[in-house]
Amino acid sequence: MDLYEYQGKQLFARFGIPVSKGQLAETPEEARAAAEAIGGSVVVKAQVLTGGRGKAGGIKLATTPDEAEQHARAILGLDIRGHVVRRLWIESASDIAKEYYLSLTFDRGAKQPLFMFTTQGGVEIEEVAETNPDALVYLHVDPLEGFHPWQARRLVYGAGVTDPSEQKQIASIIGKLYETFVSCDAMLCEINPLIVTPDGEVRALDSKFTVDDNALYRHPDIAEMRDNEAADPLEALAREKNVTYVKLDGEVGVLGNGAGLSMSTVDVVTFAGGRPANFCDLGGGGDAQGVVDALSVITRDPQVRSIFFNIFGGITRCDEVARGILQALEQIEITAPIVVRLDGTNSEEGRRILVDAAPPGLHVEPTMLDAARRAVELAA
Amino acid sequence: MDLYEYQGKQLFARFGIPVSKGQLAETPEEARAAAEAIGGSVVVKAQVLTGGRGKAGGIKLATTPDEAEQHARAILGLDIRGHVVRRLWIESASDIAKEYYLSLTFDRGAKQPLFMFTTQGGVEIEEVAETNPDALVYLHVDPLEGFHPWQARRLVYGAGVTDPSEQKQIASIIGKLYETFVSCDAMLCEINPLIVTPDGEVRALDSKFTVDDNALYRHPDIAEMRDNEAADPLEALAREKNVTYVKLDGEVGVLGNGAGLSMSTVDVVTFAGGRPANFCDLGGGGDAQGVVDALSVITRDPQVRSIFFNIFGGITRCDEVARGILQALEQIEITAPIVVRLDGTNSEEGRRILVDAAPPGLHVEPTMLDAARRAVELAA
Amino acid sequence: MAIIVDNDTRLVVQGLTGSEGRFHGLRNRAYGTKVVAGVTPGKGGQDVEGVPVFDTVAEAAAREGANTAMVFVPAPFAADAIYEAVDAGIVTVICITEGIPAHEMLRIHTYIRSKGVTMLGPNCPGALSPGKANVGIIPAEIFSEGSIGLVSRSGTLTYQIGHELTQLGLGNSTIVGIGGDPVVGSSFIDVLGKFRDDPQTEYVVMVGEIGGDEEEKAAVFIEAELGKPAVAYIAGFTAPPGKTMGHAGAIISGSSGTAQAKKDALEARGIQVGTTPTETAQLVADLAGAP
Amino acid sequence: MAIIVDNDTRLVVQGLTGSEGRFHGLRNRAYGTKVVAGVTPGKGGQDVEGVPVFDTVAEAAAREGANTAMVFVPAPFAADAIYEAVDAGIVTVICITEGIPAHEMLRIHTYIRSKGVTMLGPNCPGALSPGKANVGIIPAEIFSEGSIGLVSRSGTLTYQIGHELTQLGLGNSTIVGIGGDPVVGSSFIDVLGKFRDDPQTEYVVMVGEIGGDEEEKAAVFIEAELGKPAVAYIAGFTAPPGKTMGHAGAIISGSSGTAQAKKDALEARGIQVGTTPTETAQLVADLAGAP
Repeated sequence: MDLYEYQGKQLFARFGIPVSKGQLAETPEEARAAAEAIGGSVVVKAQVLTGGRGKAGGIKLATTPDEAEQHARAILGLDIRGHVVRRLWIESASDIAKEYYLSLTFDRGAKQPLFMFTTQGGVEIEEVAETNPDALVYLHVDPLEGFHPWQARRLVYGAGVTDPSEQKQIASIIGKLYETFVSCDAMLCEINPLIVTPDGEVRALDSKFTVDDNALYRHPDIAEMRDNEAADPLEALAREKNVTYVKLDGEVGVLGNGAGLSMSTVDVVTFAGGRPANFCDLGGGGDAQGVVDALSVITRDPQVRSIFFNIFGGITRCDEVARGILQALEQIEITAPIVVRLDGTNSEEGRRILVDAAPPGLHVEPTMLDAARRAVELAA
Repeated sequence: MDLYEYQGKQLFARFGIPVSKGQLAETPEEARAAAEAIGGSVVVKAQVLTGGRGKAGGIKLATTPDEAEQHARAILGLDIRGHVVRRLWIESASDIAKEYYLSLTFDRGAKQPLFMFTTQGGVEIEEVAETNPDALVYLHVDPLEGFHPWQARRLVYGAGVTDPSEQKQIASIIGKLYETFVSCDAMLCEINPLIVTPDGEVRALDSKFTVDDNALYRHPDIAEMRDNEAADPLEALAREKNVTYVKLDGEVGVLGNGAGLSMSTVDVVTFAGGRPANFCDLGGGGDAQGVVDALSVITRDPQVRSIFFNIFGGITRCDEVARGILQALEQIEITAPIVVRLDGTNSEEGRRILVDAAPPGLHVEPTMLDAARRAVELAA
Repeated sequence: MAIIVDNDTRLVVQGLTGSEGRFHGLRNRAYGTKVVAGVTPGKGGQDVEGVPVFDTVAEAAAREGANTAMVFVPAPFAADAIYEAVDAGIVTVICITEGIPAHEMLRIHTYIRSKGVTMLGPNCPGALSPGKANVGIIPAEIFSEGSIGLVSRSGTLTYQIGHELTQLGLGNSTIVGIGGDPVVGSSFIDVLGKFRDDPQTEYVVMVGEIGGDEEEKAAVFIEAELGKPAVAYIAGFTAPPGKTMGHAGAIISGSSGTAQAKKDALEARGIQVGTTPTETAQLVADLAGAP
Repeated sequence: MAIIVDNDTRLVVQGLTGSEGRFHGLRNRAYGTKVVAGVTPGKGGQDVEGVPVFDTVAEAAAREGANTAMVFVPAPFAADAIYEAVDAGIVTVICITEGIPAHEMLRIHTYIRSKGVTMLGPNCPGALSPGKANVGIIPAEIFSEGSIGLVSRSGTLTYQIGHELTQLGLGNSTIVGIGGDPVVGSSFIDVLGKFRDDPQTEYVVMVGEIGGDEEEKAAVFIEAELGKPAVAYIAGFTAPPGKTMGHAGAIISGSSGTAQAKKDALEARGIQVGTTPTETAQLVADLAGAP
């Protein structure tokens, strides 16, 4: 789960990482009020779960509350890389002497948290890694041993920070970032830029923060930060119904059981010349109600012109899936034709149930490839 | 540093281990007031840093505030194994259905914290270990890996606790005890008895709590719990002057440099037929002022009849020690004769300084053994 | 031979008294796996159709000689169950439970390595050595005994490919699901190393998917050290970046972890990659010279 | 030969710019020890009489090939300094600092073992291999080169016994102070094992004191595995129970850790225990057939 800049900063602040004073605003009026409350110059920042806000005009300096309101009016509703701006973070403007970069990521390959730090901040880190790799200091942390202060020193001195007060402040922020990362079950905590003000104060000016979905159960406060309105409406509906669903761009609705098989099914539709409308995983134990729920999400997508059911029964029983399909056809209006392929546990019975009922527009195919081709044909 | 029962219980309570309601009292009147405030029957418990309070009459049940006051009057001033009672803990009386034992100790040999748990509580654990060893469950915790809930289960089920509510409460207390132990840098946390009330509530009825002196710098709140008045007055004085001093029973004041050499010096005095009055370690780098401070503590002991200075100079410079002795003789009235043995760094100069000054009652001897014999003779 | 589970496996099921643990534990026993014990705290002394239940894994190990644990306890308690198994001397842990926080798994991964423990999962279907033992939820009836080692991050996709192999007359030495989470106990390389040392295994099929770089690392290992013919399949060519595709670990982060990158890495090392499960099975059949 | 420190020692002094670190670091260099670097965070780029100072141990290791670290930083920062040295690849850590909390040392002890690092201290005088290297605060001038290995929990007591040996015409292979804290990096057995494997060492003297049971364990090792004649000394026969005698580790807890128990354990294994430092040195001289 990705967090907005302001949410990440709230978590930073909770662990003692210095951030600028700010307030959330959802209307131009709220932006004005926030600017008044904060006082002085403020920055009006679009809150979207994507990068490139600055270039898209989503970040503006305002010297007066009036100006803040005007900027807010302009930024709210902006479409930034497919994300519509609905929230603004109004923040006390900072004087910037230097821009550094600090992040802590979950390194799947090394199976350890990985710190990255450079004094070349304010730009995309990939750019620094390419053009000036020596300026980027990497450091892994042993997850059992945990963080030690020397690791902060290695990053700070390794990156060539020479000012003693900066060294001290950054070392402290590094320790707190580790605490934030572990305590919040984060997959990514990025501060870019980590600024130094002209009077030598170090502060996090931005945040990029991703939390492990599997750990949200133990962070109800973070789980509540999810902005359901920002998600694709179908994906939001799917989440509500506990259906694993990812919206894609095509016309063939896809439903498989198990993540791997479902991905493979989407691939096979593509290789057969079709365009999948979605990824949808019925899960390991899919019962009839699960089938109904999944179909109700898939068919809500107006682009869907055929539906491909690809089931390999293991724990999932194919007869149960067949019953679910028939039940769904009774409960939901489904106009798109459905192609079904059933194999594995109780597949014969499942096929028999479908063939016996023989609802209109339902096609049973013997193999995954045959079924994919048929579904693509039907969507054409 | 050993804590009183009530101090240990305060720390227990801080980490969520259930204890009875109670109040401290230093006078019979305070005991009455405490009993009134607590209400119902109370137990008046002598607070001393030794065991055997019960047998010595240091723990009494009082059903009324009057009775509490009477008991307090009787217990205050009691001498329990050489400890005079100056504080009382007035605690709500508990009905006891069962008495268990739970402790977490710092196992130097295994280099790991060690849990011990048994349902045979309320008696000395050494007794259980001897008479009923199978009833005692041991479990080490890897200090890097830390505590895991399964360890609590292993203790609880291993000891044969069968009541589900007890299992749950004790498992929770075990986890909290580990947290207490590590968070407080404890060397010992013992709950004996850990009681179960007739309505099935589990509570710590006593506490034995020792904290690592070397870690007190990071626990100022615990460091403040030290009762300087309870210590031997000479040891308290020594602590104040930063002198490493342990009071013993004899007549030969001993002063060495380094813990091992000082212990060896005490031993040699004994083997030479004398009785050492104290252990005193000048430390590794002893300067003249250190010598003055140490002598001022040692000579405060009226039993001291001779003083044995045993210095092997390494970092410690013998000339500096010699100057310290002369300085002390000027500043403090020292009537006991002093026997000095100097070897190692600058020992020749040190001896020369002493021989040149030749103050009355000061004897320089060539070896540790010679010096010990001389000091013993002089004390006779 | 076979790997990870076999006739020497003595299984303790952590969570045997739960509905899933019971269903699959008994199913594993029906297959012939030696299911010697269950563990459910507080239910020690009970039994599940004759399988004795203990309060702790230590007891199950001491009393029934359990050497392998299958973890079926809910995610919030699963990490503790894994530590318990390891500390009780269990040498193989197979965690079916999904949803263990990734940070927990970082610590567990580090810990089990230091103890020399083999772990599959979390979020894995388990391991099946046809004719010997089945530990987990793999439907054994699809597979037959043979010389092909199969290792996969996915359950149903594995069944699909196994099914196609069976239809081509090919059998398996062991089918291993390593799990679909970002951090799992065993990497592809760990399992490939075991297949290398297993005389029964003559060919290897690796079934990967988007996310991470384990397939890329495995490609290097296969070329340099496996010493047996191998074929691969990768799922997720059409997955969009930044979206979790069912498995917590199946996510393209930025530009890393794509199916194409994995395919390229494998092919660069001379390893054939099937585009569909059917084609993949056929590639194995061609190698193995099956009918 | 000799053990722990020798001509191959390349020493980095953590806390070289402090007064004690400077004094002893330079003293060690004057003795002939290769003192290649110092580390003081924030003072990188300076030097102490020609010894370059770095901000981190990693730099000292990379730039000057340091393989041994001497820790002179204050107790609250010493644990971190030890971890830093270990993680920078230092293989021998000698911690002079005293007062490190015992719980920190539990973790460090567990950690260094897993990394194969040799550690002396905390609260130790260091190690001296006469004629080769001196790392720590042992006054080298008292000792001469020879065949007697000396291991001790105490500094000055070691000097006393070393002094008596020298007066009897006997020299040392290495003098090792393991430290007086309850948990130290190396036990007597660890050091005795090194003496066993050291051809220069022909006889061993072990100087123990009250507290813990390392001397008892060492007695078993000496009898079973040392294979060289050994003599022991124990300090603290007259120490009262429950009192810390100067060293944090020198405390009789209940009835365990007494000098008498240690003496009995040693004598039961056939190891002679001297009653005074003088007698102990004489026992060695008798064994070694010195004049």
